[in-house]
Amino acid sequence: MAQTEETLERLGVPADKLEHHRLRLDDDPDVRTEEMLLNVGPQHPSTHGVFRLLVKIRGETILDAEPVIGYLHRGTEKLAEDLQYTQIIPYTDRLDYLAAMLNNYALCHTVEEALGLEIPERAEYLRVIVMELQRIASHLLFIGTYLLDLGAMSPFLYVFQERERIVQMFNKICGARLTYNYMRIGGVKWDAPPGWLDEVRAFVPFMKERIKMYDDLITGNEIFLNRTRGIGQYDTETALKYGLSGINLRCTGFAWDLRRKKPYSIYDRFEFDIPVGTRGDCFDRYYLHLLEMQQSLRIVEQALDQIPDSGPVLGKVPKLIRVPKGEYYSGIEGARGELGFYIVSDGKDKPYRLKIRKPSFVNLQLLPELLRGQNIANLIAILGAVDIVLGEVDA
Amino acid sequence: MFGFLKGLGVTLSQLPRKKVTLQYPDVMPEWPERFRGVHRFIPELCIVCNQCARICPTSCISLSGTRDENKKLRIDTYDINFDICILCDLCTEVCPTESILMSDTFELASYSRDDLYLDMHWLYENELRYERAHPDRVAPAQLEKAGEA
Amino acid sequence: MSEEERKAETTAPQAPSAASAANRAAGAGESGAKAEAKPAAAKAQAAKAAPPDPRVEAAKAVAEQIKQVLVREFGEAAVEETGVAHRTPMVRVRKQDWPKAVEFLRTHPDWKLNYAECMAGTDYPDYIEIVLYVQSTELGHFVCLKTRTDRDPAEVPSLVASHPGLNWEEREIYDLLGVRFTGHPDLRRIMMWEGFKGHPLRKDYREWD
Amino acid sequence: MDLSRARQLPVIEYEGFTPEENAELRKAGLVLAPLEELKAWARSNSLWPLTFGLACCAIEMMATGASHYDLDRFGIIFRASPRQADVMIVAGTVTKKMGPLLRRLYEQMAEPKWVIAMGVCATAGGPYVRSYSVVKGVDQIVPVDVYIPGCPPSPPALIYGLNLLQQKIRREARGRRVMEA
Repeated sequence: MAQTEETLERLGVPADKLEHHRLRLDDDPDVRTEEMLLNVGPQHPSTHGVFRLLVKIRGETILDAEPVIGYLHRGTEKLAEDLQYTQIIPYTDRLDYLAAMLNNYALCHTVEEALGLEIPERAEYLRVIVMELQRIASHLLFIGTYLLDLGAMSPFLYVFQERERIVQMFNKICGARLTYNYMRIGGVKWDAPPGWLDEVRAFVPFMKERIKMYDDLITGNEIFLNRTRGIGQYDTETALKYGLSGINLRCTGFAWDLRRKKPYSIYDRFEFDIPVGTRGDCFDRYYLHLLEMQQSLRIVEQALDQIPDSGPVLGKVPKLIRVPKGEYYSGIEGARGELGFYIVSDGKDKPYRLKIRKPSFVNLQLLPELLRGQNIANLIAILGAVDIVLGEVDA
Repeated sequence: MFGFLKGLGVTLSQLPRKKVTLQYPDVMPEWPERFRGVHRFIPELCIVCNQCARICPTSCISLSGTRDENKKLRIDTYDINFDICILCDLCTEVCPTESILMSDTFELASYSRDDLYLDMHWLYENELRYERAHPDRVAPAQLEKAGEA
Repeated sequence: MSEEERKAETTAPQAPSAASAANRAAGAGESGAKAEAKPAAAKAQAAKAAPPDPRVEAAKAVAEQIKQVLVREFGEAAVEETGVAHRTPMVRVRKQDWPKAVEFLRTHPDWKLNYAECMAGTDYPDYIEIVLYVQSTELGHFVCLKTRTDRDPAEVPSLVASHPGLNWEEREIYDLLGVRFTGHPDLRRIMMWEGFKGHPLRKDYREWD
Repeated sequence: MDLSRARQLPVIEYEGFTPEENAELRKAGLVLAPLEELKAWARSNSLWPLTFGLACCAIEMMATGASHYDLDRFGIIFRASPRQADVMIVAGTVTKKMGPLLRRLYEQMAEPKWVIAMGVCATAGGPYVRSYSVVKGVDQIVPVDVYIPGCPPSPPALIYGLNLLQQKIRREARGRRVMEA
């Protein structure tokens, strides 16, 4: 799918006009430049959390970059070894705090696979609805903060309006605004309160309209295009080698979505497309976020039509969950890529070892490669488009 | 240039829209029924089963009880340490008698960490406050039970 | 605990779910028109309850195939064990052959395990196990590869040459579990600061020593 | 006359008066006490916090600053540089690796400065209180004025905490001691 290309054609922007103008100081014999080490972060307004980047620059060109992480390493994996499976769920909320529902699900899914549990229908649909809403909320925040990184203030204020609406809906269904702790092993904690599903149904057309609005507001903006087109480009082979997942992989034109490739939950019952990019640059990554939100809305719409009117939301689960001895790994398509949980159990009610396959952590590794040789002004544009959440990178 | 104008059109179309800002300190926010604020506690219902303390991921609940003349366990102390409580709602989920519940009190900021250790009396007062504020949300069965005890 | 016993246990978990599957099948009628998938699922559950789970058997067969491929290339001693890790074919490779075997499977035309999904290290009482889940994006294989090392000194050859994306994963395992990856280009602590003592994810780690 | 209160007032010496007259003038609070109060009023209504978002609480802090709760109503504008800020909202888990950097940023802020510990992680370690890499409360590194529990605190709870800080600034200017941790 060449949707991004189409958009550019629609806007009438010739591709050669978008070529970025670089300062070629090194070519000028009168200008002398020196190598310099620039420290960005760890506490920096433009980073998505506490992330430090040591950049070696010469003039305006980045020679080398070295990310330093671990400023938010909280030892979740070690703490989990002392906690029962139900007690770990609140901790997963705090990993990727922009997509807490998806993290909840990833853990519950792994444990359910291990136990061979069957989930009640209504719970499955509720899970899908909240997960897709969460994906929209997370992508919205990406758009807001990315544009803020690039110097545009107002999209940040726009996205928080819709995000607040989603957050309010979550607040109604589970009572918290950010750390939901909504899913349980074998189902979900609460059924939807009366009128909640109608509220979601009313939200869908509203959100569709807003996505169109963002398309108008941002996609065609010449400054934005100049800052993102052709910046931070890589191809599928590199992406696979580095183990990238999620939008960072799909922007290269490789349709890899675990909801399709390894269907979990009830995703095989819904019709949706996997939007892919064509060039693998920052603009594609931005635009895929918009397109994915549309697909998520499609899934929410279908789930709302199919959801059974009543029924249990929590399956028959023993009070104390003991996972049989063995090793289990299962991944889901998180908001930032493949989010997996690897559990080694020794038959007790607590995991022997819990390892989180953190999509942001893996995606971030490509950053030095992308930055090498770029203009220093592109640093934030590239970093922002990778879409990391430091709570997840460091865990 | 076209892109700019289009974007500007979006900005201008926002002008006549209703304002979204919530005037919090003047107007109290409306929390939904399931909102997880600070706990409330009904001592009459507690059977000192210790389940809430055991399920708590951060071990922030401590309680003690004694047997009265009818050999029934009665709660003596019930403390929640809001220094480390993450309001995850697991304690209210396991409580068999629904004596520990969530209220919509959220104004708990203080100048000192000592104020964040809340005891049974504070939590019970919070319950009374909650009942006053939301008489419709208290289950009648719960009231009856409280009346009996 | 020997590996055989553990494998036997891994296949066992489905047994207790037979009764609950029957329960659920009884209750399935009320969930209405959307329950087409349900009888199928119940059937799958029933099949699973019968001792040899077909998915586990299939995974075992795949593991044997991989073993044959590896043995042909690296000799009999290269593969120490085959089995399943919960429906995923599992092959345990000798430590010395670890990077070669992973690279071989990455480029082998029948397997093309080119996408490293998850790498983890686990501290067992007697050894440290490194687990790598690899995926073939073309052929759809999903395999769990393993290797083992002593706890002291813990040393495993690095995989960065074939999977550059494992660079940080290996650094994390080095930091938290203390496994030295020989041949790693940049083996430093990643989560904790330089000068931090100990490896927190080891079972015998104590904070206040 | 409440002597305990007078003793806590800033001691100002008016030139050309005896100590008794000085005390009398101070009690009347002729010029300077209202000036202190005026300064405090101005300061409390233009708190510029440093964006010290560390983890989940940072998102709620952003939400508080964004369209729905709009901190600008209170004159609270987020600043990116410690030199321009006078209140630090520590929003999130402070790890042992981050601790020294937090201290340095605090020292770079100009006097007078205040610290708000937002969320249970910053207050006492919160859910990570047993972790090997987390500081058990930011008050081990910098003095904290207001603690806001919650994980994370909702935007109204944060605004309530900020209002408490404003009250504290005004009250301290009037010479009343506000309890410290």
